[in-house]
Amino acid sequence: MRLLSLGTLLFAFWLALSGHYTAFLIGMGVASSLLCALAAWRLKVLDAEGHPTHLLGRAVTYYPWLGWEIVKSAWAVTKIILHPRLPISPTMTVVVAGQRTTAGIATYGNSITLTPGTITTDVRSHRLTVHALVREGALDLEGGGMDARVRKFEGSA
Amino acid sequence: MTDLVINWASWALIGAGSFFVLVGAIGLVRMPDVYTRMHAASVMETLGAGLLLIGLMLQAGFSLITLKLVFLLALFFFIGPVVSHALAQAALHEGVEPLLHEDRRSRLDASAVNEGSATK
Amino acid sequence: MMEILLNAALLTMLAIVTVAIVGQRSLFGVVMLFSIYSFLMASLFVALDAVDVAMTEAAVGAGISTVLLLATLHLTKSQEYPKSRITVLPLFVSAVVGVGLVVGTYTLPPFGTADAPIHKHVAPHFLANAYKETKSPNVVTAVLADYRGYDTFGEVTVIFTAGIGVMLLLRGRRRRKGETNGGNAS
Amino acid sequence: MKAIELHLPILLVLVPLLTAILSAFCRRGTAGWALAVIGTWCAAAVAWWLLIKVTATGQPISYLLGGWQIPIGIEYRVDGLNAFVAALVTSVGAVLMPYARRSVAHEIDEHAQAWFYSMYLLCLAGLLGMTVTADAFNVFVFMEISSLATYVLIAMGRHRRALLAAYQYLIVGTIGATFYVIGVGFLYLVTGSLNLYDIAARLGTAPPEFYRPILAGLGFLTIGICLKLALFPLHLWLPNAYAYAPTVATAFLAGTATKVAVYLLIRIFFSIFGVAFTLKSLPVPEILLIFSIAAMVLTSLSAAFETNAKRMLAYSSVAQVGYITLGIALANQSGLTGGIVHLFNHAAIKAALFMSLGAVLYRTGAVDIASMAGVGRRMPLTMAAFVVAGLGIIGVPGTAGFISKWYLAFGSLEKGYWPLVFVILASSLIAVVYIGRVVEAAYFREPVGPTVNAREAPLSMLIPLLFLTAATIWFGIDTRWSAEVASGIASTLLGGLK
Amino acid sequence: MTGLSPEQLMLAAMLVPLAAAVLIPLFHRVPNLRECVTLLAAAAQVFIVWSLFAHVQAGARPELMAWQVVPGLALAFKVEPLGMLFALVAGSLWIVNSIYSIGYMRGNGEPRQTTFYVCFAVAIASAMGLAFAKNLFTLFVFYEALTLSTYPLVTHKATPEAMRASRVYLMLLLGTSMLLLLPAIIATGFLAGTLDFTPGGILSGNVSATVMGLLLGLFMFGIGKAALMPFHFWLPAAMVAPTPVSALLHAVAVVKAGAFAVLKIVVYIFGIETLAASGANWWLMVAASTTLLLASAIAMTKDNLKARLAYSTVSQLSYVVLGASLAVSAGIVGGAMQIAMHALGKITLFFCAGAIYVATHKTEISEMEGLGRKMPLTFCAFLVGALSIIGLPPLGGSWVKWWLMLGAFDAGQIAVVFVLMASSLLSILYLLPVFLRGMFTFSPRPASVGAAAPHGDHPVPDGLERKYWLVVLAPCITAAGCIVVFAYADRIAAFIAPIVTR
Amino acid sequence: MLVAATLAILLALLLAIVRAIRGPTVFDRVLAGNSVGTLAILLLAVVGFLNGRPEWLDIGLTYGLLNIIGTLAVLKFFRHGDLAYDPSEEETRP
Amino acid sequence: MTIRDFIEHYNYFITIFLMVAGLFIVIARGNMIKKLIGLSLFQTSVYLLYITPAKIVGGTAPILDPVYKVYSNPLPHVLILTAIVVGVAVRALGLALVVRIHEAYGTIEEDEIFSKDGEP
Amino acid sequence: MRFDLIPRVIVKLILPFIPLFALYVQFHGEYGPGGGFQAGVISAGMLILYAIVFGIDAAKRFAPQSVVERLVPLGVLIYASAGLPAMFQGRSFLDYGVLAATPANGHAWGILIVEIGVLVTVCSTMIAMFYAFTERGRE
Ligand code: NA
Ligand code: NA
Repeated sequence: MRLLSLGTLLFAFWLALSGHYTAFLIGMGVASSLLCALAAWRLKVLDAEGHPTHLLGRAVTYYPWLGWEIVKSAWAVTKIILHPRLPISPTMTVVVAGQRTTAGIATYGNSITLTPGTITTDVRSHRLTVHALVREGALDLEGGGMDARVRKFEGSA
Repeated sequence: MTDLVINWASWALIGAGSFFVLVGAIGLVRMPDVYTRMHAASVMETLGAGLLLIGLMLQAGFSLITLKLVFLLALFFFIGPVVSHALAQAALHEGVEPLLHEDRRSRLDASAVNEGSATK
Repeated sequence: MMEILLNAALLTMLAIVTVAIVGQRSLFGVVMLFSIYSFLMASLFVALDAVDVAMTEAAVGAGISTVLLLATLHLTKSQEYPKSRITVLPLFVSAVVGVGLVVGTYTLPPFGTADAPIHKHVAPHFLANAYKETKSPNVVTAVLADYRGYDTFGEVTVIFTAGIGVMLLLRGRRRRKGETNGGNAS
Repeated sequence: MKAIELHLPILLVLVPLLTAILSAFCRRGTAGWALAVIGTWCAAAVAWWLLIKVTATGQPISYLLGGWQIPIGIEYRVDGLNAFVAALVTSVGAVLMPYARRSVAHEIDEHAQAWFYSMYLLCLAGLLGMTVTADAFNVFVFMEISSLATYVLIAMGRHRRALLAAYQYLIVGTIGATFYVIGVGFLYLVTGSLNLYDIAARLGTAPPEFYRPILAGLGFLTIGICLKLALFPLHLWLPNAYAYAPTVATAFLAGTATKVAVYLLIRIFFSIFGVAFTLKSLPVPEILLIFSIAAMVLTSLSAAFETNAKRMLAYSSVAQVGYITLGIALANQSGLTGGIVHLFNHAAIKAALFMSLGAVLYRTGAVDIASMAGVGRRMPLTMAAFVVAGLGIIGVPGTAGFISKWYLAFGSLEKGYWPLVFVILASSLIAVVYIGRVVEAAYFREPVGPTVNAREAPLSMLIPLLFLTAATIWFGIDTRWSAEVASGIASTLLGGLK
Repeated sequence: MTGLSPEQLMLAAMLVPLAAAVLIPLFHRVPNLRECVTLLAAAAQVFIVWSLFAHVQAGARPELMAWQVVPGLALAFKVEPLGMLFALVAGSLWIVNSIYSIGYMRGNGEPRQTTFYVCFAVAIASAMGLAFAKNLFTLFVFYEALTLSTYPLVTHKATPEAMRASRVYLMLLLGTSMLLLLPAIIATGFLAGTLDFTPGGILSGNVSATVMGLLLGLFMFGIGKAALMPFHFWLPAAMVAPTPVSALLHAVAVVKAGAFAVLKIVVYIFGIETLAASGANWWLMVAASTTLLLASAIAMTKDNLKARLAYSTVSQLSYVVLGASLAVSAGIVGGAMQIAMHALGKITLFFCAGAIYVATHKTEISEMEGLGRKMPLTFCAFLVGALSIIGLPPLGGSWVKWWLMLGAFDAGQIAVVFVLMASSLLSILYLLPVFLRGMFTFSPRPASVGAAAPHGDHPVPDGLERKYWLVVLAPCITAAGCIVVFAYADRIAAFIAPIVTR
Repeated sequence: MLVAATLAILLALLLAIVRAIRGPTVFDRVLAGNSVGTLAILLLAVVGFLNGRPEWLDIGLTYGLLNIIGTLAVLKFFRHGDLAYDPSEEETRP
Repeated sequence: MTIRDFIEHYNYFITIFLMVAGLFIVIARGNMIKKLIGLSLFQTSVYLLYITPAKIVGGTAPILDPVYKVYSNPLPHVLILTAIVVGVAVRALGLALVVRIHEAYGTIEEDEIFSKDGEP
Repeated sequence: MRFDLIPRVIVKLILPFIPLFALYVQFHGEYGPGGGFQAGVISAGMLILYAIVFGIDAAKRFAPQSVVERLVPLGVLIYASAGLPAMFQGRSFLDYGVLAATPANGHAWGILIVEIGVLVTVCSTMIAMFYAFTERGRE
């Protein structure tokens, strides 16, 4: 099932890249997509982690939110960078990831890293070690707002 | 009319993107240690690159080029944080000590201190 | 104008990176700078309208070379190398080569002119007939795989040679004292 | 037959190349060896066929790869000179092959043998490709095929210095090849063409402002090729490379690799730039002459002081290259004939010398001159071959080496450089010293170490060795296929470009 | 005389020794058979060369074009009187030397005898090729072949001393030939356009006097085998070799090849008229005279018998060069005659020295006091050889002096006459004492027969000459030869003379 | 505006190179190298539009993919000292 | 030399500088990896010698499109594609050799190796 | 919980797209930049990335070393095979014109085959080299 969906996705990717829709190239596209899907299957990356079809729906709401978060924090970091005194207060902290699945934890960790000002430096079990540019950023994360969002995205909340 | 708006919006986005790219690069030079520099770089890679690419998408209109730009953006979006994460992790592993204003890694429990991966 | 400026800016950065590589004593630093060098070079190739070359340079410089260099650094356990003594001979030799190159290039047609000999002979044939003769709009591909397909055959053979060579060198059993493990060479 | 004849030029390269590929699929050394024999012998047959055909008709054979007309596509053009060189290269390989089996089995790990033969065949194919192509850039591609294969072949030597030698050669060889590319670049920039003969034609009409790029091109090509052919003082990579490479590799390379580089130099000097440009208005011949003389004398002296017999012969090779470039520098009928014929003679002689050392190595495990004590009595035929080939290096009359020196000396006199005659012969005299040292040890000292129980080399090694030794004598007496052909080539090279 | 044509004889003369060289190693394990091969071949050789001589004397000039190597460079053979003479000497002495060698090698229990006989045969073959060479190239080929084939003979003992000596031998001979002789040949070919030996020479009209002088120098010093000072020391150095080898070097082939080459080049390349006209021969006369006297003087200082003989050879060879340098026909005849006469005389002396060594292991003249009474035949043979070399009638050597004097007068070089006289005197001084010491005791100590010799050697037993009869027989034969040739000298002169009087 | 973007990216490139040269740690260089990669991709995209041939985004995608491989290789290298290190080995250890 | 000349040949000058620097590293440095990198710099800069003249200002990449008339010269591109591949082959082989040399000698500094083998 | 969770998850996610992109580059070499070589490097890159994240043994299970090593010569053979048919028809080596009814089509096919040969050799060589280098450190 995942094989088929991945194959379709890959073929769509091909079509998007190609731009030359001759019979030959489309045929090649089909063949290539199948080949790659099979390869993915043999590489054992075709699991819930590697091909999370079930998350597709909720991604529509999660990613725009994340985008806005990125804009906000990027602006904050920009102000710091351009500030003559460079007012930083680097802080390291540990936050708990409440997600059930590894994909969820990875999404959480990635989201933390994506938002400028915080970086996930380590993942141990359900604990993420985070480096923040300013103390407030660390405290924000400790507050767990993003954790909840990701849990909702994952479908566990 | 719509064309004009899109065009203006596109120029604005490209301009903003360029601005954030530059800011990120300035941060890359100004920041005091590798971890803080990473934050600056992520401004460049997320907002800077994102706005720039979206601006270009508006330029391209609805075409395959836009799709390719989307892929590019997706690439940044998925891979950027992985690289940053791996970089920070490796740096900590190698014992590059961050300049810290405050270390709150032991806030959850005392035993976590030894488990922490910050030090060798 | 923008073309020339872009070109000049990238060239200047290349020169800066090169100076840094000459002075750099940390081998990892050298590897990273070399990777940057490749990216800049690739961008420069794009600026010079050599897109296939750019793609290849990026693939080689940023991909393969970095991985192989890292593997070598690991296997040789080397990170820094000692300061070398400065000798006159290398400087002299390099300078002579440089002078030779300046002499050779100085009377060549200026950058970007269309009436240089190379644009008058052979190349026009490719641009005019490639699509007709090979059905490939990318003239570089047409020349690479067809008009000069034999060169490319040689090129594949070069890769093949290097591949077998590396395997011959590294796949065998290690000749080291106290080694009991026969290695996994079949 | 007709169908094959049509494709001879490409078959010359394709046969060793395809057998190399097949050999890479093999795991057994014997299979690799069989393929190497097939590849080499077929190539030799093709090369001689070409040589006979070209000398019979006097017309070059052109082969358009991919069917594209020149200068659009790549051309193979076989004339007397490169057919001669191809015949030489393949013949050395062909004679070496029966010898190779025991030698390789002795020196190379079993699992690596098929790949080793693959490398050898690639090296052969590369050298042949460089020889027959008429495309300046294609030369580079095949130069790199042969070079890469050579680096690997050298690194397969058992001593750790083999690795170092291979590395050093890799550096130098790559610089040489890059210089070559720079040179080709200049020529391309001023002519827009890559076909050697098209370039030659277009250089004649190049505007005066391109004089300096052409000059730079000539300079870079020359230095690049001289690095490859190990012209003094650019030879430092060679002694270790030859000394520590496996015997088969050394014998093959000593007989062929530098020869092909020399061929390239001749081609560039005479066919591209023409005698008029290169050799009259510039001091190129004088410079080349000085370095050739230095090579002949100084590296011969190095050989005389060497304690390892293989290294000694390697230095000798550098000296002998000096003779060949001397012939080029003289640029007159006798001199050029001497250079070209020495190309041929030295290949046979030096291959025989290295092969006899290889046989000694096979039986005793060492070729330090000291450890070769008494080997002449244990391996009489092997060492007899060494002595005869050694006489060839010295240039004793009745051996092939004498013929070369005769022509070179005559060429010097024709040019009015009479002191050069003494230099040529003085260098030969130094060869007496270094060959004599081995002979003394081999015949007049008591065997020590493993030599005590050594036996004569196995027949499969001995027969090729004796064959080459006989060739050393043969080509000192019958010169129809050496000096006569060389003389014809020389007059073509000189005549076409007066 | 035989059914063979002169051409076939000529080929046989070169191939028979070569065949022997191939056959000898086959009988490596059976020494008697091996020596049989040598002796048979040598006997055949004597027959062949004398048969050929008969033809040549009758006016035949057989030719053999073996091979054209490259245009202008051919292996070709032609018999003319000078070469015939040399071939006669070398071919005839081979058998004598072989007989002697067998006695010597067995008497001393020498190792590597097979190699010895092989090399010897190759050397003879080379000498034949040299003698019959039609052009300079062929001459050079066999000249080098002779050097190379005798090199293993010089190293025969394989002691460090022998190695050193053989290095000197090889380097000097090869060195002079490659650095001087070969350039001279190349230049000759370049200037004259041919390398063929031509009566009257090939250089006339082609070169200036200066170049002629230069070429003469290259040729004369380049022929290291002629041992013109300062390129003479290979000869004393080679004394380390066993006596049969010394005999080969000094009498049969090697130095004779040098002397022969000198004559041949002067006669057929320069042409005596041309040479005399150019005046380039003057310095050669000086060089030859200097060598002559200086080597004689050095010979006197040597206590080692073979060393003394070696310097004697250096000196005697200069007679040939001197004869050539006179550039008149009498000089050439004298020089040519010296080849034969000196060969007989010197081989006798060496055979005697070897016989003494085999019998008593004595090498120093001072050790030989009174030995003559133990080995009377040997010492008598020595006396005959010595007198021939000194030039006293009725021995062959006297004719040489006669012709050379004649030549000196012809050339108007009175100084040369004095040189010749002085040299005779010197040779008396260094050769006769050996005999005298052997026959009479001069030691202040009463050194009666059978008493301890000066160096504490064991007493010399009786019956030595009977025990080692083979090594004593050979010198007796050659000593007799010295006497016999005295009678035939005029025929030699008549045989040679045509080459210089057209 | 595209020109301005180009200039901004070039300037940013220069700054990233400065960081790569100054280091001081390897990780600074890796970071700078990665940034150069990102900037090069952006530059390609912008220049593509500037020259009117935006199809060349393929090159950008290639850069992106290879940049990741290179950078991850470096980091893997530092994390485990070995490119071939297998995380599952870690798991099976007691 | 006028400023115009300088600007017109700026590409060449930088190219030459890069080549010379690469060559200098190869000759002057004793570390074998650094040498190989120098060699790569040298080779890579040679590519510019070919690619620079192929460019025509106002032209575009030689991928045919009815919109454009002027294309850069494709032939040097092809040559350099081959050269790049050759370069990477040499580099890979060189690195493999360095690995083996390290195993054999325990170092990759030429000076140390020479002193171990006792010869220049 | 396994090590390196974030890279593992994300690499899994994007991994299948890499070879597809490579094949896209491969088959569109006639229209845009790239071709066999670049495609080969990219697909080899995929496997190297996989090996970096999931371990060399996993990579070798997917692409066994002996297979990879035999693919190296196979690619060259594929390349040559595009040039051989012409020789049997009395045309030059690598004259693709004979591969199809019309010369132009023949050349298009020739380019395609040749590029596949390049892909196979480049990809397998890069992987083989990577294997060779990494296994050297693990003995
Ligand atoms: Na972040
Ligand atoms: Na392409």
